[in-house]
Amino acid sequence: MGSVGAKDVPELLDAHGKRIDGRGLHDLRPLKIEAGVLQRATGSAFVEWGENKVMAAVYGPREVHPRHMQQNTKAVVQCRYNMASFSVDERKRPGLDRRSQEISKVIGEALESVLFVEEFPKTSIGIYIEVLQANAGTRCAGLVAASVALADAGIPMSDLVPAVAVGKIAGKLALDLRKEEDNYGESDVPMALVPRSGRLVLLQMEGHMTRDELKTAMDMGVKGCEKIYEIQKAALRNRYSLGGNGGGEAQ
Amino acid sequence: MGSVGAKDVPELLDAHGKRIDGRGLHDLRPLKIEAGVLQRATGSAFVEWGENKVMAAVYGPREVHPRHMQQNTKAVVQCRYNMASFSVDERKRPGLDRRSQEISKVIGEALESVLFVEEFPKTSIGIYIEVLQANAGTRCAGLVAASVALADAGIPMSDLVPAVAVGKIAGKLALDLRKEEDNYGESDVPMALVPRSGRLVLLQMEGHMTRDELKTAMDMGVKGCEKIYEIQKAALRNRYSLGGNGGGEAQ
Amino acid sequence: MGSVGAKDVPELLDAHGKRIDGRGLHDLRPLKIEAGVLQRATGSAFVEWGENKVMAAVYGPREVHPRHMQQNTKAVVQCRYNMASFSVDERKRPGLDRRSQEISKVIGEALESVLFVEEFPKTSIGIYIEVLQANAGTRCAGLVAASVALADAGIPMSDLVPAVAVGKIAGKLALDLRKEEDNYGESDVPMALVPRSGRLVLLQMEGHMTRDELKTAMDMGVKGCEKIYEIQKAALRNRYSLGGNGGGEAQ
Amino acid sequence: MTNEVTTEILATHVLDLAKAGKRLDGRGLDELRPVRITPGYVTSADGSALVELGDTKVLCGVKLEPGTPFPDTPNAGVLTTNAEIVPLSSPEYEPGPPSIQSIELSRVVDRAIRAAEAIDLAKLCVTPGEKCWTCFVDLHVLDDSGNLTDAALLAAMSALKNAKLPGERFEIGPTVPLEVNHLPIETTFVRIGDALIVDPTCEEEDTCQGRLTIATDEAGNVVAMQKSMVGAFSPHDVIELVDRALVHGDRLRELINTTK
Amino acid sequence: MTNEVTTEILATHVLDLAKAGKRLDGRGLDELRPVRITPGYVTSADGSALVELGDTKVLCGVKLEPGTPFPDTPNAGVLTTNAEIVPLSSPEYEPGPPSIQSIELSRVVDRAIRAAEAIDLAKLCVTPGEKCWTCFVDLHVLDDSGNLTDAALLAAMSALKNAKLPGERFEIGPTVPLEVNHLPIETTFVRIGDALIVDPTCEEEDTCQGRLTIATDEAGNVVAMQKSMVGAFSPHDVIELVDRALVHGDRLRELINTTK
Amino acid sequence: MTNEVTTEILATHVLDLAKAGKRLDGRGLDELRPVRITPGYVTSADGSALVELGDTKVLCGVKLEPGTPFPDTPNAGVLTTNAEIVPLSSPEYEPGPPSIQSIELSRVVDRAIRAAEAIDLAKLCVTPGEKCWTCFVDLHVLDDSGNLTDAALLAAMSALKNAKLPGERFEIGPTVPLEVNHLPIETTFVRIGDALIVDPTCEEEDTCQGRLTIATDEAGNVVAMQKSMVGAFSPHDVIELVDRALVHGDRLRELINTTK
Repeated sequence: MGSVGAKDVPELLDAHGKRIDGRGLHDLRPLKIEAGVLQRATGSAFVEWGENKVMAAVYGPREVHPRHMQQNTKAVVQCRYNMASFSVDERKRPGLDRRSQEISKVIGEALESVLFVEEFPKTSIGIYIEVLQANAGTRCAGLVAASVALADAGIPMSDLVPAVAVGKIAGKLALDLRKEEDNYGESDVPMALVPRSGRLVLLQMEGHMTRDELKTAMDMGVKGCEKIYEIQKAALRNRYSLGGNGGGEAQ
Repeated sequence: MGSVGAKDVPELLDAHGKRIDGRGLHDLRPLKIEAGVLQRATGSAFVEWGENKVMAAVYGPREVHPRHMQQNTKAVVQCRYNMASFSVDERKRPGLDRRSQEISKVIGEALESVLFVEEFPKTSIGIYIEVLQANAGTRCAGLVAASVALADAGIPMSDLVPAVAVGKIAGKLALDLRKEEDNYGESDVPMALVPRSGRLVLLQMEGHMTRDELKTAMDMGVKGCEKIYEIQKAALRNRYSLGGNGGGEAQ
Repeated sequence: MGSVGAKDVPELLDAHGKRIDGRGLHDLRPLKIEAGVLQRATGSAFVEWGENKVMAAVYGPREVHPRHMQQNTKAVVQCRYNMASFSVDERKRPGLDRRSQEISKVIGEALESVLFVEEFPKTSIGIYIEVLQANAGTRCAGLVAASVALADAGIPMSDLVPAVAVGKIAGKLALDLRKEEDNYGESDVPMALVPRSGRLVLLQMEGHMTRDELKTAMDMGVKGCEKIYEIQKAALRNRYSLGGNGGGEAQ
Repeated sequence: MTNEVTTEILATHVLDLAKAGKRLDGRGLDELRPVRITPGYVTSADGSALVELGDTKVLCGVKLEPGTPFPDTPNAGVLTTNAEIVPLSSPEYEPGPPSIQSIELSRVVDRAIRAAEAIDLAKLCVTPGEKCWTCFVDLHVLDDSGNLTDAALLAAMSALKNAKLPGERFEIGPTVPLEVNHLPIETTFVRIGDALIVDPTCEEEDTCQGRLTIATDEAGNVVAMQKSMVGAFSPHDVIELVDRALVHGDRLRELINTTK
Repeated sequence: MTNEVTTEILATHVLDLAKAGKRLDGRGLDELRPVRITPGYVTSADGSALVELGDTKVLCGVKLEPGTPFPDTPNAGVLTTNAEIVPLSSPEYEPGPPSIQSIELSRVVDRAIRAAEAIDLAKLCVTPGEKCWTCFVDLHVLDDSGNLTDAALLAAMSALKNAKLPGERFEIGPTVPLEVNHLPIETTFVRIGDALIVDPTCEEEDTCQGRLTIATDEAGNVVAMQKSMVGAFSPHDVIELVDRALVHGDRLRELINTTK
Repeated sequence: MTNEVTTEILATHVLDLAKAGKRLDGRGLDELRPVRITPGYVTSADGSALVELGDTKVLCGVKLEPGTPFPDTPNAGVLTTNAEIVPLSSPEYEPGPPSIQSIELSRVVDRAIRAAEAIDLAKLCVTPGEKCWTCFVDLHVLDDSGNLTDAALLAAMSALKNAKLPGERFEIGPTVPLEVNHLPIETTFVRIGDALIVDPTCEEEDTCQGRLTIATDEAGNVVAMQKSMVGAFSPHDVIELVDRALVHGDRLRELINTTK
C-alpha cells in the first residue's frame, strides 16, 4: 500500500479503464486448478493463477505431534503457508517469517470453519501450502488450492472455499489485484467465501475505504468467488472422471 | 562495577555524606507494594521501589509442561525474570538474555527454599517477574514482589522473603544502591533473607570487599530486609482487609 | 580441495617422495588410543592421532529422550560429533554447524551397522565425540575413538570399526592426510572398515579420481584400517589388564 | 491442557446468555468495559502508556533510536511493532518462540498504525539512505482478560502521542514531541450464536464463532480489518459492525485526546 | 510413529522380490524411473527447473545477488546450496529446525557441484575482496517418493544451465547466461539383501541395508561419494556401482543437454 | 528421569556421613580432591589448560582475535567467557539450547575474572573505538564429577597465564605473552545438614541444601560470590566459609604459579 519514498509509480488504469494487463475492473486473472498432483500426500492440488504458482497438500486425519496438542473432542488443524525462497524478486530467506505465520493462522481458521473437526477427535489434519511463484494474491491462491486438496483427500467439509482479493487502484475498486496493483494501489481486501452460506471465513483489509466502498468491494469479491467456485468444482470432477487430465480452468 | 574507559564519573557521596538522591548510607529508597493486581494470575503483586517498577505473578500449583519435567516427589518451581524492552535506557531486545536467565535461576532457588514443594508433587509452580522500569536492584525488587505474589496465591511458605542489595560507593558501604551507584560503585552484594531463620537464600557479590566489610554489609542488608519484611506484610494485610486499596508503603 | 583464489600452495611431496612431515605415501601418523578415560560415561576413549586430540564417550543403553523417538524393536543410536571452539585455527562458534551434523549422521550410521540394536528395544545409545584439537581426519579419529568407547561400555558389537582417509596429493594416492594435504590436495576419501566382513560402513569422497584410482585408494585404506584395528584392540586389552596404564600406540 | 468439560459448559452458558441479549459480566452486547489510560507510565521509555480495558492490561513503551532506512524506502524512518504476551499475563501461555497470537497481535496493531498513516515516516528520515529514526513500539501484555487487540492499539497510540524524539540524547537535533497525524482505533467483535458482541472477555473469545477487528480513523474510513478464529461473518454482518466500530472509535479517540 | 508391523512386512516383501531380481514397481534392478525435466518452471527465479523422477518431484530455483567474497577466497564468488524438505512433500516430515536429511541432501548436492567445478566461481567475482555474485541454489522438495539426491542434483544442474546473471537488474554489467563448465550427475544405489538396486523408491530406502551415492562427471571421473544409512558395501561393490553410475551419468547428461 | 528412590537413599547416606564428619570418598570436610593442571594442552588455542579436580575434567582454550570495542568502552578490549557442558560429560545432559547450568557456570567464572581485574582490558585496545583484541575464554567440560565452577576458573586462569597475544598472525605487532595481573580463585562449599563441606562431588551437589561459591584474590579480598541451589546460609556461615576460601585460594594460587 503506497510505500513511502517509492518512485516510478506506474499508471494502473489507462484512459479506457483498462488495467496494466488489459483486464477490466471486474475480471479475474486466468485460473487453472489441478487436483491430485502429489503421490505422498493424502490430497493435493496445484493452482496457476495469473503469474502465481501454488501447490497445496493435505495429510490426515492422523496422529497429533507433538502429542500434548491433541484435543479430545476434535481434530487439530495445522496449517502452514510458506513461500519458496525464489518465488519472489528478491530472494527470501527460507523459513516462515511473521507474515507467513499470520497467513498460516488465518487460512487455517478459515478452512477449519468448513471442516467437521468433531468427527475426528484426537487427530490432526495438516494443510500445507507452498508458494512457488508469487504475483500478489498468494494467500487467496493458497486457500483455493488447499480447499481443493482437502476435497481430494476425502475430508468431509460443508463446502469448498473460493477466495479472492478486491482492491482500490487509481480510486476504483478492482477485482483480483496483480503485483503492481497491490504495491501501488490504495487498499486491499482479501476474502474467502463459503458459497452455500454466503458468509466470509477469511477477511482482511489494509488501506482506506469508506463503509460504502467496502460494501461494494465485498459484493465484487463474492461474485469473483462464485466464478472460482465453479473452477474448483470442475477440477474435482476432472480428477474423478477417467479421461480427465486437465483440471478446472478459466478464460 | 567501574567499567573500563568510562568517563564522567559522578560524585556518589557529597561533603555531608549524603548520596546522589539525598539518602544516608543506611536508607532505603521509597518502597510501595500492592498485592493482588492481576486478574488471571493465581497471585500477583506490584512493587514500586525508587524508580523501579516490577510486576510479579504466580500460577499454580498446576500441571507440568513439558511433562517430562514433572517430579514425583515435589512441585517443580519455574521462575522467569524478564525485563521489558523499554525498561532501560537503551532498548533491550525482547526475550531472556543470559543475565536474565541467571537471575531467574537464583531467584527461583531462593524462593523454593521457603516453599513446601513436597506438598504438591507432580505439579509446577510458575513464578513470573516482569521488570517494567529499571533503576538498579531489580532482582531484589522482583524477589520481594514474587514473594508477596506467592502469599497472595495462597501457596504455603515458611516465611516471606525480603531482599536488598548493599554496595560500596566512594569507599563506604551503602544500602540499596540506585543506578549511578551501581554503575560507578566498587561492589554490590544483593541478598535475600528468611527473617524467621536469619538465613540468606540469595547471595551474590561482585567487586572488592574485605572479609570484615562483607560482614558489615550483611548486617546492613539484614536490617534493610527487616524493614522491607514489614512492608510486605502490610501489603498482604491490606489485600485482605476490606477497605484496603493501597498496599504497603515506606517513607 | 583446492580452494579458488588460494595462494602459497605448499609443496606436498619432495623430490624423494616424502611428505611434509617426512612420511611415505603409505604411512599413518602416530596414533595413541586410551580406553576408559572418563568417570561419568558408561564407556570412553581418548585418541591422539598426529596433531588430532579426540575424546569419545558412550552412554546407555538408557531411556530415550524425547520419548517419541523411542523405537519398539530396536535401540535408537544418537551420535553427536562436535568440535571445540578452540580446536581449529580460527575460533569456531560453539555448537553444531551443518558439517558437524552431517558427520554426526554418517558416523552414527556407520557404528549402528555393527551394533546389535535389536537387543535393546526402547532404549537409546548415546555416542558423543568431542574434537579438542583438529588437524585433518577428525571424523575418522572420532569414529575410531567412539568404537573403542562402545567396547569399553560393554555394548555388544559384531566388530570394532577402524577408519582412515586416503587422498590424492601432487597426483599420488596417500594414506592419512594431514591438514596441508587435505587443504591443498586433489581429493579425499575417508572410509571406515568392518575388518571381519571386509565391508565399508563409512565412505565419502570429494575431488577427482578415476575408477582405478578409487580402487587403489580403497585398498590402501583397508590396509591402514587393519593397522588401526590392532591399536584399538591393544587399547582395550590394556584397559582390562591390571598393569595397563597406557593404551594402544603406533610407531 | 484446557479442561474440556468446563470449557463446554461455559460455552453453552455464554451462548444461552447471548440469545437473551446478556453477557457474563452483565454488559450490554454493544458495551465496552471501562477504559483507563495512564500515559507516561514508564519513564525509561521515550513514550509510554498503560491501558486497562476492564481487567485487561497492556503496557506500551515507545523507544526511538538512530538507525538506517530500508534500501527500498531511503527517505523514510522505520517503524517496528512488537508484542510480548508474557507468561505472567495468562495461564494459557506456552513456552517457546513468540506465539502465533503475539505475532498476529503485533501485526494487526502495526497494520492499523501504518494504514492510517498515524506517523509520517518521512519525517523520521535524518539523512536519506543513511540515517533515520527507528521507532520501536513494544507492547507488553500484563493481564490477558480478553480483547488484547483493542487495548494494544489504544496503548500504542497513547504511547506514541506521549513520545518525544530524543534528539539531544543522540545528538541529532533538539528533543521534540513525536508528531502523530492520525488516530486509528480498533474495535473487536465476536460472534456468539447469532449475537455480535463488542469487546469480548477471554471467556467470550474462547467460545466464539469468529472474531472481527475493524480499525477506523477520525475521517470515518475503515483502514484495516482482521477476521480471525474459526467462524464466519456475512457481508451484511461486516457492514453492521463497521457502523458500530465507527461509533466506538469516535468515543475512544475522544478519550485519548482528552487524557493527559 | 511409523507403523512397525507394516514396515516389517514390507521389508520382507521387498527383500523377497530383490532375491528374485524384482522390484515393487516392476523395474529392473538397474533401471531408473522415468525422468522429466522442465527448465524455466519458475520465472521469479534467475534460473529454475522442475525435475520429476517417477513420482519424486524436486524444484530448484537459482537466484544471483551481489554479495561480498569470503575473506579467504577474495577472488571468487559465493555458491550456497540449500534444501527445504517441506511438510507438503512427505508424511514423515517432523517440525523443527532443518532436518538432518535436508542438511545431508544439500551438502551432498553442493559437494558434487563444487568437486566437479561445475561453475567457475572466479568468474563470479566482480571486484576482488569487495564485490561478487552470490549464487543461491535453493532446492524445494515437493514430493518425496524416494531418491531425492539424484533428482535434486538434476534439478540444480538444469536450473544452473537455465540461469542468467542478472547484471542489468543490479546495474553490474549486461545480463548474460550463467556459464556452466561441467555437468556432474549423481546416481544412488541401495543394498537390499545381496541386490544392489539403482534409484530407490521411498519403500526401498526405508528397508535398505545401506545407500551409496556416486557423482560422476562427463570425463568419467568420480567426483563425490556418500555412503549413508545403516549398512555396508565392500570395495568390490563400490567399484561395480561406480561402473554402473558412469553409464547412468552419461545417459542423464545427454537428457539434460537435449532438454530445452 | 533420575531414579528418585536411589537419589533419596543416597541423600540419606551422604547426610549420615556428614553428621559424623565423613564423606563418601573418605575426604575430610574441608579437604579438596587432588588437582592436576596441564597448561598448553591444546596447541590450536592461543592458550589452554586441562584441569583435573578429582575425576572432574575441564578444558579451557583461549583464543585472541581482532575485534571492535563496545561503544560504551571505546578504550578497552573485549572479554567473552563461554562454557559448554557437552553431553559427553554427564548422563544428566539435556538436549536443547545452552542449559541454565552452563550459563551460570560461564557467568560466575566471568564475574570472578572481571571483578579481580585479572586481565587489564585497556591493554587489549589497539585503536580506541575502532580495533581491539577480543579474548574468548572457552570452557569445555569433559567430565562433570562435581564442582565444575572451581575447576573451570582454575582452567581459565591457567589458560590465560599460558596464552600469547598472536600479534604476528594478525599483523598487529609482535606475538607476546598475555599479561595476567591478578589471580582469582573460586572455592565452592555445600551444606549437607549442618556440615559445610568444600569441593563437592556430584553426589554431594545432588543432595545438598545450598551451595556457595566464593572468589578471592591474592590480596585477601573477596571479589565475587554466588549462592545457588535450594538452601540457605547464615551470615555467620558465610564469614566462616570466606575464611576457609582464603586458605584454599592461597594454596591453589601457589599451585598455578608453580605449574609450568
